[in-house]
Amino acid sequence: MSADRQHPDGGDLHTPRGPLDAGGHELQDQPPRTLVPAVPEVTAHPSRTLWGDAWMRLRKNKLAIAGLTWITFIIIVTVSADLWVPQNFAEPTSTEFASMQAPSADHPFGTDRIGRDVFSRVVYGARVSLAVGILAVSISLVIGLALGSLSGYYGGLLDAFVMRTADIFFAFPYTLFAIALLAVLGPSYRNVFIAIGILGWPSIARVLRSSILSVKENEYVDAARAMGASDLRIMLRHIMPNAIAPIIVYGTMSIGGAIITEAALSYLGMGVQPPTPSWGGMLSEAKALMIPAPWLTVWPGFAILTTVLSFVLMGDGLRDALDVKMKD
Amino acid sequence: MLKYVFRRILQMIPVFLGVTLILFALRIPGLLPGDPVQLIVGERELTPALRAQIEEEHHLNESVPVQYGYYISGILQGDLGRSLQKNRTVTDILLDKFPNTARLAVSAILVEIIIGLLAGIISAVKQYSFWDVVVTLSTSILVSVPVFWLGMLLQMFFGIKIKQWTGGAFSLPMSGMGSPPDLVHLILPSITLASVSTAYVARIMRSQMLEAMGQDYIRTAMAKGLSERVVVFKHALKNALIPVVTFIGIDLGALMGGAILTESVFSWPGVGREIYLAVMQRDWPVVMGGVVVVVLIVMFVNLLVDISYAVLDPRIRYGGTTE
Amino acid sequence: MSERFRKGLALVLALALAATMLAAGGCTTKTDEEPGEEPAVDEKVGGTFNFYISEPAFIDPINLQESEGTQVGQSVFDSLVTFDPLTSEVKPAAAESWESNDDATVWTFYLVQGAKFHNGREVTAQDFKYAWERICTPANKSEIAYHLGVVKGYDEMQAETATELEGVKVVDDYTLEVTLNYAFADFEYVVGHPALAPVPAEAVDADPAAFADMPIGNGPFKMAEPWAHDQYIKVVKFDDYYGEEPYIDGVDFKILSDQDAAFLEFQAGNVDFVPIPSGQIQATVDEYGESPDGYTVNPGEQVSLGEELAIYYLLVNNEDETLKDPAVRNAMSLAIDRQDICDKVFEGTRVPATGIVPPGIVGHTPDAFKSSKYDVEAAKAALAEAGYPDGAGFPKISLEYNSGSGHEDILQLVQEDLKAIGIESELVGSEWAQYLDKLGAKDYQVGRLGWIADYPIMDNFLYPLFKTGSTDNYAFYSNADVDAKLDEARMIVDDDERVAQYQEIEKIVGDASAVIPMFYYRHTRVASDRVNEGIYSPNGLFTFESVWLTK
Amino acid sequence: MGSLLEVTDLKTHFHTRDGVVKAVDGVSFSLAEGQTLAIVGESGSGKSVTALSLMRLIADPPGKIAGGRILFRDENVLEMSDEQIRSLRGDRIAMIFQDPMTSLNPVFRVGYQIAEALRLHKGMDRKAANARAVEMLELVGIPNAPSRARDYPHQFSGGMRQRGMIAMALACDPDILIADEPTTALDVTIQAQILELMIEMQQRTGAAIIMITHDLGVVADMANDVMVMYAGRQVEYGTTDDVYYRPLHPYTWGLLDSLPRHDISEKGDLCPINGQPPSLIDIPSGCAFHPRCPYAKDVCRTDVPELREIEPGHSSACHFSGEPEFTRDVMPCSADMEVE
Repeated sequence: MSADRQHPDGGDLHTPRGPLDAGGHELQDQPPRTLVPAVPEVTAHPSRTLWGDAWMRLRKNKLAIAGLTWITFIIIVTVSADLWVPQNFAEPTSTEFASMQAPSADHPFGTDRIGRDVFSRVVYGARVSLAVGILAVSISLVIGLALGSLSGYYGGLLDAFVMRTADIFFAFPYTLFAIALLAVLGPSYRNVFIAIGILGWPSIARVLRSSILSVKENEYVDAARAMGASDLRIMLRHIMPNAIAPIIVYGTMSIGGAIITEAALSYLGMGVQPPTPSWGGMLSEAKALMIPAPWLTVWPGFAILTTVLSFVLMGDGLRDALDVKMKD
Repeated sequence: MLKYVFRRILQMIPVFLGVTLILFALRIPGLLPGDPVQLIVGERELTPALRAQIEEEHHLNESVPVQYGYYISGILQGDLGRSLQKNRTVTDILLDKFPNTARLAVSAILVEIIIGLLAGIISAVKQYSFWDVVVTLSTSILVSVPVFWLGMLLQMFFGIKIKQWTGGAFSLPMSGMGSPPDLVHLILPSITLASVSTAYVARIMRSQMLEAMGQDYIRTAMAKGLSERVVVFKHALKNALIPVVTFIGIDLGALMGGAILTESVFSWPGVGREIYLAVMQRDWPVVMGGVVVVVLIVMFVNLLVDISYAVLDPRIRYGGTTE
Repeated sequence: MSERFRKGLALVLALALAATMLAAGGCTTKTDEEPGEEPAVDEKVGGTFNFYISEPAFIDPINLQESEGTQVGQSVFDSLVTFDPLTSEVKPAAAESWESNDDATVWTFYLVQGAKFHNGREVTAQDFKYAWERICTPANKSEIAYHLGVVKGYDEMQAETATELEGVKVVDDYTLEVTLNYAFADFEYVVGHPALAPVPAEAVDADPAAFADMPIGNGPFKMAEPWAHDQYIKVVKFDDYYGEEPYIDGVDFKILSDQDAAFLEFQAGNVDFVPIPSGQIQATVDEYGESPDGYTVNPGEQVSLGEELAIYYLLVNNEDETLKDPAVRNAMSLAIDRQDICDKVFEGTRVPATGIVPPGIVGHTPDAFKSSKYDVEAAKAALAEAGYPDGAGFPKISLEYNSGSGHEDILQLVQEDLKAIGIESELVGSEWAQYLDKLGAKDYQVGRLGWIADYPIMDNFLYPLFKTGSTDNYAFYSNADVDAKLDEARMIVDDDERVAQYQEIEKIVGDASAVIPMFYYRHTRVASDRVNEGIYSPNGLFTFESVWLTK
Repeated sequence: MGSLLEVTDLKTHFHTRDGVVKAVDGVSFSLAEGQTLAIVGESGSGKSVTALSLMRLIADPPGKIAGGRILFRDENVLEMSDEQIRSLRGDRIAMIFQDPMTSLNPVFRVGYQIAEALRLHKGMDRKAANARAVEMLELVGIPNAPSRARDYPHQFSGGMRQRGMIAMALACDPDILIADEPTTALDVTIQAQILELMIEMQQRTGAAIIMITHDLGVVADMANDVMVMYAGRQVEYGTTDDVYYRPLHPYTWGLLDSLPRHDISEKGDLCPINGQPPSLIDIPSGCAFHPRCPYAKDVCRTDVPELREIEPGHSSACHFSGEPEFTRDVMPCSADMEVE
C-alpha cells in the first residue's frame, strides 16, 4: 500500500482530492448499505448507456446540481462582467471612490482601503480563480494523462520511472513546493497555474494508471489485441473510455483544489500580483481590517468557499453517478 | 517485519536523492534570480578577493557534480549552511522552529482524532439521520474552506470580538510563545490546522464504517448474538480504523513538515512559516535546508506509519494469506 | 449505541472543560507573574511591557544597526552618552562627563564609577576599548564599523595592519581618551550609538555565539534568557543598574514578522505598542485618542502621530530612454493625486510632499518642487510637450516596489493616476534585497524609496540623493552644476548662506523632477491603555526608562 | 412432541427505491429436533433471506419481516425483545455462512472469535472460553489447535476457516444450526470434508440443521426434508426421498436435471433450466416460473398456484402437480427450447 497512496497536501493546504475519500458521501444516490446485505439484485430498468445513466443519477443528486448551478452562474456572471459591472459599479482596479465604505446600493460589497469597489473585484476575481483552476487542471491532465497512460499501458521501466518521479513529487509538502516553484518562476498569474498544473500531474497519472491497469485485464482488450488493433487504437477506443470516469471525477475535484491553492498562494503574496483582483489577494489585503471593514474579509472568502464547494459537490455527485470507487 | 522495514527504507533512498537533486538544481547559477555570491555577501561590498573567498568557501568554483557531492555530504553531516539573512546556521534556525511545529501538529492531530472519528462514526451508525446530513454537509464545506480564511475568522471572532466573554481564553498564539508555552494559544491554530483533515477523517471514517458494517463478518458477529453496539464498536470499528489511522499518520507527517498557511495566519514561528519567509527573502540556504529537513521528516513519519500499519493490520504483519 | 454516543459526548465536553480550565489556569499564572513581587509602594512600579518588534538581525552591539535590534540593544546596553528622546539633546550615560580639546580632535570621557555589567563586574574604560576594537576587527564582519571611521587607527585596523585602535587610550579605569583623525565637533553624537556600548571581554571570548543570543550589557535591563529567535526576547530590570531605576520590571519583546498580526495581538490585548495598519488609523485615533505632542503616549492619548524626519518618494530612472526627459517626469509628478493617497492609505495622517526636504529641517521650502502638486491638465500638457499627447506612443512602464510592506496600495493608486493621463504601467513587486539589486543595476523604470534623516540638515537630503555617483542616488540623476553646488555648499560656513545654497539646489533638482516626492512620514503607532508616559522618539525608538504601567 | 421450529407464512420484504422486493413471500415449514431440512433454490430465490429472517438478522430498514410466525420452542421469535433474540442467536440458533474468507473478522484471532460467543452466552471467563475454543477447534479437526487458535483468519486456508466457523457456531451447543451454502465457496474436495464434518457434528451434538444450498446433490445424504424455493415462494416441500425420487414440480425437475449426477440420472444428459430467475420487483404474474416452464399454459400466466399437499407430507405449488400424466419423464429438455 505504501507505494500507492497519497496525501492531499503537505501541511495544511488541503485540496479536495478524491482518492483519499474512500467512497464516503453517498448521501443522496447510492443503494442503501445495510447491516446485512441481503437485498436481492434488482434490475428494474433496461440499462441505458453509461453516460445516460450517469446523467440520470446526477440529476437526482440535489447537491451536485446545486454545485453545477452555482458554477454556471459564476461563469455567466464573470464572463459577462465587462458588459455590466464597470458601467454599474466600477472597473475592478479603479481607485476613484472613498476608501472603506460599508456596503451600500452603489457598492454592494463596500469599498476597500484604497477606494476600489469590492463587488467588482470579487466578480473579476472569479475570472482569475476559474481560469487558474481550469488551466492548471488542464496542464495536470495533459501531463498526467500522457504519463499515466504510458505508464499504465506499457509498464516496465517506463512505469517504474514515472511512478518514482511521482513519488518524489509527493515527498515534497505541497504548499512548500508550490511556493518554491513560484519563487523560481516568479510570482505571476501565468506562473501560478503553471506551478499548480505541474504539481497536479502525479495524482492524475496515478489515478489513470491504476484504472488502466484494472481495465487492461479485461478480455475485450485481449480480444482487440488478438484482432490486431494497434496500441494507440486499443488505448483510445478500448481503454480510455473505460478508464476515464475516475479522471472526470478527479479532474472536477481538482479544479476546486486548484482554486483553493491559487487563493492560498495569492494570500501569501506568491500568486496573482496586484492590481489584478484575486480572491486570495483580497483576503491578504483584508488581514488587519477585519474589525473595521468585515466586508473585505467576508465576500472574497465566501466566494472561494462557495466555488470550491460547488466543485467538490459536483465531484462527489459525479463519483456517485459514474460509480467510481476511489481509493488506493 | 524487519525485512519489510528495510525494504521501505531502501525505497526511500531514490526519492530522497531525487528531492535533493531538484533542490540542488535550484542552486545552479542563473536559475534563481540574483548572483549567489552577492546573495551570500549581502550588503557588504563585494571585492574580487571576497568573491574568490566565498566561491572557495561554498565550492562555487567546482564543477556541478562535485558541488552536488559537497551538498549531499553536507546534508548527511547535518550541515545545511548558514542563513543569508540571519546570523545563524540553518540547522539552528530549524531546531528552534521544529518544536513549535511539532506542538501545533500534535494538537491538530488530537482535534482530528477526537472530532473526526466521532463525527464519522455517528454519521455512519446513524446513516441518513439528521446528524449524518449535518456531518456530511459540514465535511464538504470544511474541505472547501480556505484554511487561512478560517484562521482569520476564528482569530477575529474568538481572539478579539468575544475576548471579554472568554476572558482571553482564546488568546492569539504569539503571546503564548513564552517558556513554558501557554497551551491555550494552541486552540485556535490547531482547530484551523485540523479543519480540513478533520473533515477527511470524518468522511473516511464514515465510509469505512459503512463498508465494514456491510461485511460478512459483521453478519457473523450479529449471528453470534452480540449486541449491535458491540458489533459496531468492536468488530466494525477495529476494521474501519485501519485506513483512518493510516490517513492520520500520513497527515501527522505532513503537518510535522510545517503548515505554511496556518502558521502564517497566526504568526506561528514554525518550520513552514520559516521556509516561507525565507522564500520571500530569497534566503536560499534556509529554503533548501528547510525543505530537505521537511522531506526527511515526512518520509520518516510515513515510514513509522507504515510500520504501525503493519502492526495494526494482522494481514500485513503476518505476510499475505496462506493461499 | 446511543449510550456510547452519550459517553463520547461526555468525553468531548470533559475535554472542552479541561481546555477551558487550562485556559483559565494559564491566565491566572500570567496575572500572578505580572505584578511582580514587590509591594506596590509606588503605583508606577512594576509590570512587564509587551513590545512588538520584528526579528532583529543582531542584538549584540557588534552589528547593531536596524531599528529592531537597536530597540533591544539600547535597553540592554548603555553607551557613553545617550539622547533625550524628545529633544535629541546629548545626555550623560556611562560617561558622567566628557570634554574635548579646543579643535575637537581629542575627546576625554569620564565614566561613572561603580557601574556594573549584568554579570556583576564593574565597567571600565578598557571594556569600551575592547568593544570598539571588536567592531573594527574585519574578521568580526561588523557592518557598522564606519561609526568609528574618524578615530585614529581605524584605517589601520580595517587594513589589518593593526590590531588595536591607536586613537583609543585607557587612561585609567574610569577615563577613556579618544583621538580623532580630524576635527569632529559632533563626535559626542557618534558615541551615543548603542553599538558603541562596552562589552565584557570575558563573556564574549568565552562563547561569542552565546553572547550574540544573550548579550551581557551594562544597561537598565538585562537579558532574562537567551533570545528565542522569531518568538521573543525577554529583558528584566537590572537591580544593580547605576542609573535611575526604571519603573517597569522588564520588557517582553514579542517578535512577529507581520505588522498586521501585531495589530491583531494589540487588539487582543497581548502587546502594548504596535504600528497601526493602513486603513485603521482614524478608527484607532477615535478609539484610543491621539497623543498631544505626537510622541508621548498616555491612557486616552495613545496614538503617536508625530513627524519623522523622513520622506517617501518615487524614483525615476533618469537614464531610461523615455523617462530621462524632465517633461515626462514632471508630467508624472503632476498626475499624482498625493492628497488622495494620503487620505486613503494614511487616512489624512500624512501630508503630501512639495519638495524633498521635510518640514522640520531648517531651510525647508514649501513648493520647492514645482511639479509636486496635483494638476491633471498641467500633467497632460507636460506629456504633450514631451511628445506624447494623451499618452499616445508612450511605452508601458513598470512600477517597481518591494513587496510585503504595503507599498502595493500606494503604487496601485499611482498606477491609476498615471492611467488618467494616458500612461499605462504594470506593477512589479520584489523582495527588498532583490529590489535594491534591481535599483542598483538600473534595471527599473519607476520605483519607490523612503529616506530618513541621519542628521537634521538639508545636506543630508540632497547630497546623498542627487550627487553623481552617490550610492544612494538610485535615480541616477547627474548634473554637473548640482554636483559642484553640493560640494561648494559643504564649505560655506555661514548658516544662512549655506541654507540658501541648498535651497537653490533643491529647486534645480525639483524643476527637473529628478525624483517624485510623495509625502512626509509620520509615526503611526498606538499604545495600550496601561502605558503611561511612554515616549516614542522622532527617530523611532521607544524609551523604557520613563514608562510605567497602569495596574 | 411439538417441533423445534415452526415457521408459518413468513414474509420478508425489502423496501428499495425501485419498489418493494418480496424476497420471501409466504413460506411455511417445520423442523424437529435433530432433523435436517434443506432449502434449495437458485440465487435470488429467497432461501438466504429466509434463513436470516429466522434469526431476525434482516436489517430494518430496508428489510422488514412483513408477516408470518416463527415459533422456536413455541415462542414467537418475531415478538421477542431485542435482548431475547440476542440471547437466542449464537446460543440456541447458530449460523454459518457461505464465504468463510469474509465471514471471519480479519482483525481478531480465530480463537478469540470463537470464545466471544462462549463468554457472551455461557458467562465463561476469558480463560475458560479460550480453552473451550481450542477444544472446539480440535473437535472440528484443526490440527495443532492451541497455537492455531492464536492465528488470524488470513492464516487459515478456506477449508480451515469454514471449520473454524463451524466450531464457532457449535461452540454454544445450539439447537439449530443454519448453514447458508457452507460449501459453495470451497474446493470440491474440501466440500465433502466439510459436509462430513457437519454430519459428524450433528451426530455428536444432536443439533437440528437447516441447510441452504442451490445444489440438490449436496443435501442428498444429509437432509431429512427438502424445501425448494423459487422467487420467494416454496414450490415443493417433502422428504428427501420424495423430492429426489418423486419430484412434483417442473422447477424441481429442472434442478435435478441440471445435476451431473449419474447415480440418479434417468435421462443421461444434462438438461439445464433456461433463462434467468425473475426480478423480485417485477415477479411474473401467475406462477412465477411460467416464463421458464416448458409446460406453461394460460392458467399458469394468470393464477398463482397454491402449495398443495399432493401426497402425504409432500406438497407442490404447481397447477398440474398430481395429475397422473404430468410426470418428470414427459418433460422435454428445455435447453432445446427457445425461451426469451
